Order: sequence, then C-alpha cells, then structure tokens
Amino acid sequence: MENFLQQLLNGLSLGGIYALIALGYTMVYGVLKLINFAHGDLFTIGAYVGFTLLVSVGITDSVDPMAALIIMGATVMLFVATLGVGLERAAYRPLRHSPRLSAVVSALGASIFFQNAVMLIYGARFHVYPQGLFTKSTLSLFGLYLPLVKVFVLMVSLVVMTLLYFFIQKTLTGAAIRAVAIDHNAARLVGINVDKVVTIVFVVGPALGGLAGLMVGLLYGQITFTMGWLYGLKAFTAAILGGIGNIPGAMLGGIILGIIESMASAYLSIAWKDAVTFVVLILILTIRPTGILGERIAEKV
Amino acid sequence: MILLAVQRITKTFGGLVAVNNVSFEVESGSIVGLIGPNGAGKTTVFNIITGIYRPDKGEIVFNGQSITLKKSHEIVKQGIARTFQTIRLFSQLSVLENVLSGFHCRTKSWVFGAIFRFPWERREERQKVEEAMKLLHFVGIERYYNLPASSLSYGNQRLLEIARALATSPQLLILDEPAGGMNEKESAELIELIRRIRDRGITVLLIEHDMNVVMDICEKVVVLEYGSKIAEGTPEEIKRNPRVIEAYLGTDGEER
Amino acid sequence: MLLKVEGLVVKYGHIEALHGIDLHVEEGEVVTILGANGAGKSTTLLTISGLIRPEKGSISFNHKPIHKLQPHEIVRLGIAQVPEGRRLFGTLTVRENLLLGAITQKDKQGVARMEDRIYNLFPILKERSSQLAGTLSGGEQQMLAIGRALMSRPKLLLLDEPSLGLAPLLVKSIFETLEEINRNEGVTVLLVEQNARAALSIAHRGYVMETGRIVLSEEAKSLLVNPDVKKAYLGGH
Amino acid sequence: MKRPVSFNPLWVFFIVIFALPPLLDPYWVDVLNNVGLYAILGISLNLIVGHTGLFNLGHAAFYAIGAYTSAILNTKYHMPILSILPLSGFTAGLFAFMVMRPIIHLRGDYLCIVTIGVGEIVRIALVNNIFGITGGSNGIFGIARPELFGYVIRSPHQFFYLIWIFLIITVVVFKRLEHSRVGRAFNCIRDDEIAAQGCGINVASYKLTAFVIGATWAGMTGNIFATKMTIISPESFSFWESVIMFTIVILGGAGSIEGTIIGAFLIIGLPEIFRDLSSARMLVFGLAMVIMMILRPRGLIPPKLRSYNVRSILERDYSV
Amino acid sequence: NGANEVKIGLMGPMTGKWASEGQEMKQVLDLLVEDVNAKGGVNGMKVNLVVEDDGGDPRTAALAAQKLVTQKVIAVIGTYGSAVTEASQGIFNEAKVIQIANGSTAIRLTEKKLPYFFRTCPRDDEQAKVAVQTIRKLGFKNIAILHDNTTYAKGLAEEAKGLLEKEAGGVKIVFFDALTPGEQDYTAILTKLKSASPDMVFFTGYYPEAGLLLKQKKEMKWDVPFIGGDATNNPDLVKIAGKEAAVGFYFLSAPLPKDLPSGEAKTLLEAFSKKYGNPPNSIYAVLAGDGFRVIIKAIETTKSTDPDKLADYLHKELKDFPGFTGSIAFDEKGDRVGEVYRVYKVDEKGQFILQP
Ligand SMILES: Nc1ncnc2c1ncn2[C@@H]1O[C@H](COP(=O)(O)OP(=O)(O)OP(=O)(O)O)[C@@H](O)[C@H]1O
Ligand SMILES: Nc1ncnc2c1ncn2[C@@H]1O[C@H](COP(=O)(O)OP(=O)(O)OP(=O)(O)O)[C@@H](O)[C@H]1O
Ligand SMILES: [Mg+2]
Ligand SMILES: [Mg+2]
Repeated sequence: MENFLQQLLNGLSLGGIYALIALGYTMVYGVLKLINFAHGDLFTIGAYVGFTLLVSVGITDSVDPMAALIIMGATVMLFVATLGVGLERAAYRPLRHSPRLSAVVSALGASIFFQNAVMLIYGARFHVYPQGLFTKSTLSLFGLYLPLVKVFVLMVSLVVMTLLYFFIQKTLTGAAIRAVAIDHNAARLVGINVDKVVTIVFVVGPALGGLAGLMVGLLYGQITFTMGWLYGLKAFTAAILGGIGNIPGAMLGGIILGIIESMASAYLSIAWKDAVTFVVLILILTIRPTGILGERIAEKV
Repeated sequence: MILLAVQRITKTFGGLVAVNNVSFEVESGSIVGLIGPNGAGKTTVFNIITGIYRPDKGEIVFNGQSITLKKSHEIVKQGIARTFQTIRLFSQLSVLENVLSGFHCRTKSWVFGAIFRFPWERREERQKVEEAMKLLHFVGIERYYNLPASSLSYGNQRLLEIARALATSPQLLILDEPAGGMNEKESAELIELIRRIRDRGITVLLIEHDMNVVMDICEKVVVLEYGSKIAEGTPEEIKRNPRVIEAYLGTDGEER
Repeated sequence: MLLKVEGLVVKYGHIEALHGIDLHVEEGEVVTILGANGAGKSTTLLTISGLIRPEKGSISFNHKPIHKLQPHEIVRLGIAQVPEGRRLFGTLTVRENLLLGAITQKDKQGVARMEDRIYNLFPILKERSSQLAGTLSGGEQQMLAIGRALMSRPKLLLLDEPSLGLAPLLVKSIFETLEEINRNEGVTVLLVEQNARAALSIAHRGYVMETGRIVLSEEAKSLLVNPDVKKAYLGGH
Repeated sequence: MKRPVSFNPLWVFFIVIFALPPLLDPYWVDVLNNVGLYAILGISLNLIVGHTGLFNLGHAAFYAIGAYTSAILNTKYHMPILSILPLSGFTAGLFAFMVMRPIIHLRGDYLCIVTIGVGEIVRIALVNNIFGITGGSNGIFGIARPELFGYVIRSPHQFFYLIWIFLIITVVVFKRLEHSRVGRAFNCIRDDEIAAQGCGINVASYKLTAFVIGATWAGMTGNIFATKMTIISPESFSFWESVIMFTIVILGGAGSIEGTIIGAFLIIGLPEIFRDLSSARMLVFGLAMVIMMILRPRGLIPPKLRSYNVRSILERDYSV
Repeated sequence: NGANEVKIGLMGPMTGKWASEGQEMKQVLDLLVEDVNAKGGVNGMKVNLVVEDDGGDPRTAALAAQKLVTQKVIAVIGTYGSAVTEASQGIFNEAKVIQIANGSTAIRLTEKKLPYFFRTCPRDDEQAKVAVQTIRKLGFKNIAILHDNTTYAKGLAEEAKGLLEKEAGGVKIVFFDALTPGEQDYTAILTKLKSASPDMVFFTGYYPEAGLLLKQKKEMKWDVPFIGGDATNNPDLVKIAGKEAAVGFYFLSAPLPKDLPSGEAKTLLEAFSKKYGNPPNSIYAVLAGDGFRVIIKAIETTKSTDPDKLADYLHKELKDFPGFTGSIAFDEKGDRVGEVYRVYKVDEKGQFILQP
C-alpha cells in the first residue's frame, strides 16, 4: 500500500511536468493545428537559459533565492517567448496557407536547428545546475517522500492551467484565440488581427515550455541539448491523451501519463514501461477516439 | 411500386430530436421533394437513408429490403446515390477522375490487377473512361474533364457531383439542395436536367428551398417541421396547406 | 462617395478572376451585384475587405485608399462583411460571436448598446445568447452573421448571398431586415445575391457581372425590366 | 488509354544514375545506395501519407519487422537471404494488418500518435529481446550477403545495382497502383472520406490496404537493408527513422513518386555533402529543411493531375 | 604531398547523443597529432588526421567508414559505441584498414577474429569479472542489477549476473531490469528497487543516469551502496549527483590519467588542460589517444604503412608499450592484454579515489 501511494506520488509529480509542457503544446496546436515539434527544444532552451543565469551570471549571489527564482522565471519566459515568436515568423507563418504536413516538416527542421544550436553554443556535455539552492526540503508524510519542489511544480502546473483556462474561455482575447482556431479568414473578416493572436499564442506556449525547462533544471539538476526530444514526445502524447487542443485535457493527459509510467514501472516492467504506456494510450483512443476530454466531432454532413 | 420506404425513423443528437417518427414512401420512377424550415431535419433524414447516421428507431426499406444497418458504402452498391448540401468533391482529382471514382462500386479491379495490368482490367478501365465522358456530356461539363475539380465554378461543381452520383448507377438519386446558390435561369436548367435523369429511369428524392424547382418537378412533396412530418401531398395540396404556409412558405410563398 | 473601386484586377495563382472592375457606392444606398456563378462577385467583396490582395487597381473608402490595409484595419474604418456561407464561429456561443464582431470597438458601453440593438432587431438571438452558434438553425445563423457584422457599427455592410440555403419565409424576413437596417440605422449596403428578384426589390442601384467584368450598371427598377437581365437571371418565371 | 508510363522523364534520370557508379568511389556509391533504400521506403510511405492522407510517423516499425524476419530466418535457419524477401514483406504486411485494424478509424493527429506508439512498441520489444530471438539491443549480426546466380554481392558498387533495380521495380509497381481504381480510391479517401463512402468505397478497408501495401514494401526493403549492413539493431529503427521517411515524402511532394526520390536525395544526400561542416552539419541541415519547405510549400515536385487521353472519345457524338 | 604524409582516420560521434565523447576524442587526437608533427612527423612523414562523424548511429557509421576508406587512411581510431563499431568493422576489414576502437567493449567485436581490428579498451567480460570480485570482497549478499538496455550496459549486466549465479556463495540477485536512458525522473524505479531490499545496487549504465539515480536516492533518504560500471567514470557524475549524494559510490574503470604513474599521462593531462582549459572528462578520449600512439609506434618501428605488417607487429611484437592508461599489448584477437580495471570510490570532496 505504501509502495502504491509512493508510486502514485511519483507519477503525479512527473505528470505535473508533462502537463506543463503539454499545455504549451496544446495551446499552439489549438490555434494553428500544428504539431510544433520544436516545442521540446524551446523547453531545452529554457533549461539552458536558466543554467546561464545561475552559473554564468550567478544570480543567486546577489539576490535571495526567492527573488532569484522569480527573476529567473521571468527572464526565461521572456527569452523563450521571444524565440517562439521569431520561430513562428520565420518558419511557420510563411506556411500558414500551405498543406498542414508541410508545416510539420518545417517544425521538425526547426527542432533539429535549435537542438544543434544549443549543442554548438553550450557544447555537447551535460550541464549541471548548482545543487541545493531550492531543493532542500522534502515532505515526509507517513513514510512517503515528496520533495517540496515537486509539489511546487505541480502547483505551478495547476495554476497555469487554471489561468489559461480562464484566459481562453472567459476573456474576449480568449474568444478571439478560439475564433482564429475555428476559421482564420472569418476571424479576419470580423476585424481580428490574426497575426497578433498567433503572436500571443506563440508568446504563451513557448513561455510555458521554457518555464517547464527551468523547472526540470531546478528539479533534476542535469540538462543536455537532446533532452527536449523525449519530453516533447511525452508532452505530445499527453496532449493527445487528454484531447488535443483542450487545455484541461492537456493537464489531465500529463498527469495520467505520469501515473501510467510510474505504475507500469512499479507493477510491470521498467524496461517495458514506455511500451506499456503506448498500449494504454492506444486502448484509451480506441474507446475514446478524440482523447479523454476531446470533443467528439461528429462531422455534420 | 414502392422503391423506398422510410418507416417511423427517429434520430436524436444529445437532447435534440432532429428527426421524430418520420415515415414516407417514394414511388419508383417519381420525383419527390422534401421541404421544411431550416433545421427541420431534412438533411438528417438523407443521412440516415444513406447510412451516414444510424437511426435511433425505425427502419429504411429499399426495394423491399431493409438497409437500416448497412454501411454507407454498401448502400451505394444497393443503388442509392446522393449529393451533399455543402459540395463534397475530390478536390485534388480531375473532373474526369471524380466521375471515375463514382464507378468504384461497379468495378472490380484490385491491387494485383492494378500492378499486373491484365487485359480485362485495361478493358474495364477504358470502358469506364468512356462512360465517364458520356456522363460529363450528359450534365454538360465534358469540356472541363482535365481540370482539377476545385477549379470549377460553384454551379459546375454541383453538376459534377450529380455526374459522380450517376456513375454509381443508382436506382434512387438523392439531391440535397441542388439549386442552392443558383440563379433562376440556372435553376431552370437544373430542372431540365433532373427531368432527363428521371427519364433514364432513375427515381429522384430532393431537398430544396427554391419553391420554383419543387413545385415545378415534384410529383409528391413531404414537409418536415421540427423533425416531424407535418404534411405530404402533391405540390398543389402543399401550396394550399395552411400549416405549411405558416411554418414554411409564408403568405406570398408562390412569389419566391 | 463612400466606396470607390477602380480598375480592380485580381488573380488566383495564374488565373485572372477579375479583369478590371469599376464600381462605386454612395452613402445611404443599397447597391446589389448580380451575376452568374463564378462571375467574381465574392472575389470582389473579399478584395474590398482586404482578404485578397488586388493585382492592380484601387479601392477607396471615404476618399482614403484601403487596398493596402489589413482586413482588421478595414473593419476598423467601418466596412463589415457577412461572408458567403456565414462563416460563424460554430463552437462559440451566440454572444461570443456578437462580441467578437465588436472586437475593433474600444468603447465598452457602445458595444453593450449595440448588443441590445441587435437583440431588438433579432429577438431570437437574445433567447439563444448562450447557445453554440453551430447548433442554430440556418435562418438563425444568418441573423447572427448579420448581427455579428453590425456589431462593428459599420458604415458599409457587404453581404454575400445572405439568402443561400434559407427557407422562403426566412429569405423574406432577411430582406425586410436589410431594408430596415438601411432605412433606420443609415447603414450603406452592398449586396451580392443570386436571388435577383428579391435583391432588386430592395436595392436602389445594381451592377451585373459576367466572368470578371461589370457589364451593366443601372437603377434597380430598370434592371428589373431589362430584357437581358430577365433572360439571364430571372428565368422564365 | 492513359499516357504510357515510359514517357516519364524519370526514366532518363534512371539511365543517368545507372551510368554513374563506375565513375564514383565506393563512398559516394554507398551514399547512392542509402538514397536508393530511402527512396524505396519513401515511396512505400508515400502511398500511406501522400496518397491516402494518413499521418504515419511509425513506418520504421514495418521496416524493422521485415529486417528482423530476414535476419532471424537467415542466421537461424540459413535460408538464402534474398529468398526471404517475399516472406519479410508478408510478415510486415501481416503485422500492419493486425495492429492497424482496430485503430484505423482514428483521425489525423490521433492516428499519428498511435503510429508513433506502434513504432516505439516494436522498438522496445526488439530492445527487450522479445521471444528471445531479436538479440536485444545487440541486434543480430552475421547476416549473409545476398547471392544472385552464384554471384555474391558484397561491395557498394554491386549493391548499387541490387538496390536501384529494386527501386525501379518499386516505381513501376507504385506508378501502376497510382493509376488504377485502387489508387483513385486512396486519393478519394484523402480528399473526402464521406464522399468516398458515397462512391461505394469501403474507407476502413482501403485505409488498411494502403497500410498493408506500404508495410509490405517497407518490410522487403528491410530485407535488403539487413543484408547490406549484415548487422541490424533496434537503433536503426528508431522514431527518428520514421521521421526521416516522413520528411522525405513531404519535402519531395506528398503524393508524388518523382518528388519522393528527390526527397531521398536531399534528406540522405545533403547531410553527406555538409559533412565538412563537421559538428555544425545538422544545424545547417535543420535550417535547410525549413527553408526548402518555405520555398516549396507543396514539396519539390508536387503531384501532377493524372491525365487521360480521351481525344478519340471527345470527337464522337453522344446523343444519348 | 601523398608520399610525404600519412593519413590516420578518426571516426567518432561528433553529433548526436554521444557528441561530447566524439568531440573530446578529437581534442585529444588533435593535440597528439600536433605533437607528432612538431617533432618532425613519423618516419619523416607528416600525420594528417581525417575526422569523420558517425553520429553515434550504425548507418551513418557505415558511410563514414566508406568515406575514410576512399580517403586512403591507413588506420582508423574509433569508435565509441559497440553497435556503431560493428557497422564499420566489415568495411575496414575488407579494405585492409587497421581499426583501433577506443570505447567499444562488446565481447563479440573481437570474437570474429578480424585481422585488422584492435581495441584499447577492455572487454565487458573482464569488467564483469572485476565487478564480481569487488562485490564478493565487499561482502554483499542481495544484489540488484540495473542496466539501461544499451548493448554495452546490458552485456555487462548479463555477464555479471551469470558469474554471480554460477559462483553460488550465497549471493542472490533480487532485482534485474532496465531503465530508459535520457529520462530524468527515476523515482519510480528507485521506489521499486527499494521494495526489493537489496544491500547493493550494481548499475551498469552511463554516468548521466547514474548521477540522477544517486541524487534521487539521496533525496528519498535511501541508504544503499551503488556500484557502477566504467561508463559511470566521468567527473560530471559528481556534479549531477551532488557531492553529498555521490560520496561512497564505487565504480570500475580503467585507471584515470591522474592515477597513472607514467609521465606520458601527466604530460597529456597538462597539455590538454593548457589547450582546452580543463582536463579530459572521458577515459575513452584518452583511450583513443592510446590507440593513436600505438599505431604511430607501429609505423615507426616497422618503417612501413603496409597494413599486414602493421597488424602483424601489433599482434605479436608490441609489448609493454607505455600507454596513458597503462602498458599496452594485444592478443591474437586484437584485444588488449592485461588487467586494466581498477576500483574507484568517490570521497567527500567528490574526488575519485583509487581503491587498493
Ligand atoms: N451531427 C450533428 N450533431 C448535432 N446536431 C446535429 C447534427 N446534425 C444535425 N444536427 C441538428 O439536427 C437538426 C436538423 O438538422 P438538418 O441538417 O437535418 O436540418 P435541415 O432540415 O437539413 O436544415 P437546412 O435546411 O438548414 O439544411 C439541426 O438542429 C441540426 O443542428
Ligand atoms: N480560392 C480560389 N482559388 C482559385 N480560383 C478561385 C478561388 N476562388 C474563386 N476562384 C475562381 O474565381 C472566379 C470567381 O469566383 P467567385 O467565387 O468570386 O465567383 P462568384 O461570382 O462569387 O460565384 P458564386 O455565385 O458561385 O458564389 C471563379 O472562376 C472561381 O473558380
Ligand atoms: Mg440541410
Ligand atoms: Mg460567391
């Protein structure tokens, strides 16, 4: 029982990270119907910018940890958002009216580009966040273990999801974003500045990806230029699982993915864990073809 | 002889009853119109007949045989072809190929035939190309045979859809608002075409909001409102039916 | 002169769809464009709204050139369009659709007032304000499309086949509403219609388009009796 | 009735390519061999992605099944490697049939993640030495060289002819398929599923057919890959491989065989040309992918409308 | 210039997942080539190093090998991964090019008895032997073995498992499974490991995962000794884990350059630090250096670049060559002769301390 609860906690905290990345993924997908394969690499860049701030700039030397955390979060989000906007301008906007899969290939190209750019700038070695800055305390309840940072990450994901949900569902800008998602040209005809809306999406999505990168850096300490690929794939899986384009779905998908992974490790085989995850995903999709929270879009003929 | 019998079909979407216990029959060789206000459930009835939706209750009998549970592509084989309210062509294929696709259910060539090009397969293909050209000629757009379907004007796309439906050699042709977006002269031409189709021995069931078309060619008209049938009869009867005038035609319904 | 289009040439890829269109609309007028399928009517309206860039020619609104502006800037100047096929935001509510129509408006109270006026014009929309637009009936959708366009308080309303796919009763009420909007709200209307008879009955003037050219421009009354127009667009009825 | 296939400039291209190897050193010939292999894989994937419009990012799974079938039968039972070619195709096709059948109704990106999943499941199964026959992450080594008419194929130059002749066969087969009732049915599904059903096309069964044909062909390619490398391991069939095949198809022009071949040249050949850039080469490659897509959004050689020669019919009179 | 230069190839992962290894291999060789050429070359010929990227991937490696062959190198140093080496072996052998692998420890590579293939790194089975000795010496009874499903790590894990099971002695294997490399959260695995209650965990994978395992184990407040294979030998391990978590970690490795009494190693270390700002991280880069020096020595001694003569010399005549990593000689299969492995332990300062 204790084991089970511990594994549940493990899965929950891992799922929190997946959720945070998946939120950005889903956001971009929702509006452009584009699988942004470069999202994982923006995540990596977030982790590296955080590293630079901590190690090269030495931000914790001059301010106290809490303030440092806030400054880092803001800088990372700003930087990655800028990159995201640039990425959209350069690689996606010219393809907005082209076949959908062309943009997917452009995204793959951008992913390769970013990944190798990070390698050329920082080198191929692993980089390590300074230890013990924020990771000290561990919650110990009934013999279960849960580092506070993980609780923090989970909270951040939840807060971000809630904010995003309200932003998209309850504000006029949110409605404009949804309108663009439904029909670009109709949106332009009512006077929505579609470029602006897409820019907003490419500020928010990548900023969240970057933030997740920073979190992973702080949480696990070790970062490398290839790490985004795996996280990106996991986040994509999570987003699909929850119903792609759906914000609470991305959150739910992330959490469930995390839990499936830790349960598969615990009770089946660690080596087969990822295969088990995909089998579960496929089973869920055969029952709910548009994901757990995805709307069933019966096509109106 | 009764070709198609719609028997007490009901269909709900979520809480909404889109079609409510509707029955009517279509005589072989006739032209029947289905009219009613927007959202009355007309298209839904068509979708049920052609197997795109499955009814919650009721039955569809075609040629004395129940086709209620059949899949869309099987129903085509049985002899029911249709066009769509919003045009659905194969936009990246040529006009000719769109019609050739319609022959799909009447031809057999398969993967091995395609790869080895047996003489009989080639003969079949040649024959179908010829027939397709005839159909294009029949609806009057044969000169565009080599253009992408998406480059046709709206009216011609509608005609192409009809040609493609005819290629499946249907006994019953179902048209969903064929005159939508056409001006009066064009709809007059369409009326001619529908008559010629009927003269080939094909029964026609159509939805239309253009009363000129409906009153001109239909032998029988069925009227739906809020998913239920409210009237059925000859155009003359329908025109005078107060319930239909109130729900659908308006007082000067004859005008438009 | 509210709208002036001169020598407008539009291409889709290599194919020229408009070969030099000239037309104008005076303030307070209802002007209709008739034409067969594929004549280029929708293309003309979309170019005025800035969704398509013209190859040559100019469009000016209130004596200001607008053919280089973005669509949202054009809406801000006071041109709204009810596009072909309505193009509502189906998974948004009726109210959200309306509010998005006013997204170019800064004045919050003005927007609220406008919303009330739309609800007065189309009472059914008020009843359905929290329903998803995609689940409305065809006629209701058309009302919403017009309402959405009016929310931006346009000086000029462009309508592309508003009667398409509508039941006869609704067609009638849509045209009555259009007349009313023009008369009571002072909105200028440029109307594209296949239903030539109905369009000409409310229009002051009309243009006839054929394969990318304007071939006729006359008073609505005289178009109604013009034998060529009768033959081509009014059919035998 | 249709324009005969032999008029295609593609054949001129093949003649030129076949004249090349004697002028090239083994390295460049081997590059051409890789291009050829990926062109075949691309063409087989093109049927699924380009023609039928199904988003498949797990094609490497079928390729792997074919390669492993060959490797196991050859190393364990000493069957001549080329004689297993049809069997490798069959196994891969059967596998595709069985796994795709329950999930073929999924749409767009949902199908995409499922194909990724299938690819990963296969790779993980191989790594974990499933049934004790795949050799785990070591893979299988000591696969025999192919033998044709008592002549052992060994050097890159010899392999060139094997691979490129197979490519030509592939082109002929897939061209014919494309120009047939079946090919049209695939295209119909891509353009509009509902209308396709309205033409009597059994959409699910044709989608499955596309997968099975594509997988069969990828499986046969796996056989040639196995004998060329003589060692195969799960790493050669990672998600990344599927991504490469997918990119080849889209970059070349989805639905176009000519495009796919050019795509293979670019995706496989370009990094070799950039070799001198050393560690920056993948950076340049990624950039090149983006730029090429922007310059040619529909691919380098988008598919052309199939043309039919109907002049003789047009001249006739059809009074019906 | 043909006659006046001798071309040596380096095949390594310059891009991809193992790019850091490949790039360091190149750094070491660049340094050595500079050195040789500064001293007038070998037999009066300048050494020209031809570098090809294998991307850490077998298919790319086959191409890289073809490319090196067509450039007429007489010998190739590299490469890192065993599967990658395997894809290139046949090509070099058919072209009669000497290959000296530096990081490919899979047993079967030399079991084929290819005449031109050598390696400066030891084999997995030798490492497994040392691992089992160590485990026995430290007196552990309930052993958990964790690998990462790579060729190398799985080979080592299975080899060790086999030896432990054979030599009964009351040792029990309570856990045997593989993690997925490249992930970062291993708490689920550690939780599972813990519930198997081993008194020692033998992790045969690479340092990034080892570091994370140690760190997360510490965070879980689970105190169990870990032993790592030689792929965990990298200073970054301590950085990733943190000193507190790394302390007490045992690992097996070829001796570190700093622990080598030889002057060569010290010189290399100094020169490397001077040129690149830090000492080499990876022992495999140093082993690549050994491979290079061995082949230069062979050319010098035989006064020939004929592959048969060189191979013959390496197989039979080369004895006690003072390499950076100890004395070098090869057996008839091309494997390095002699005990190479040592046991290290991490101390409080995060230093790797050679165990007696
Ligand atoms: N797939 C679906 N999901 C949900 N509701 C649907 C669906 N299809 C149709 N409806 C609803 O069912 C009702 C009937 O629709 P239907 O399309 O049959 O009307 P119609 O009579 O064809 O109207 P129109 O003349 O406007 O085409 C409408 O309220 C519509 O919104
Ligand atoms: N997106 C497009 N790409 C290529 N050609 C187009 C496109 N849209 C329209 N066309 C072509 O431009 C011409 C004018 O089309 P347009 O839609 O403006 O006509 P219309 O008068 O509105 O016709 P309808 O009454 O059918 O709506 C037609 O020949 C049409 O085929
Ligand atoms: Mg309808
Ligand atoms: Mg139009």
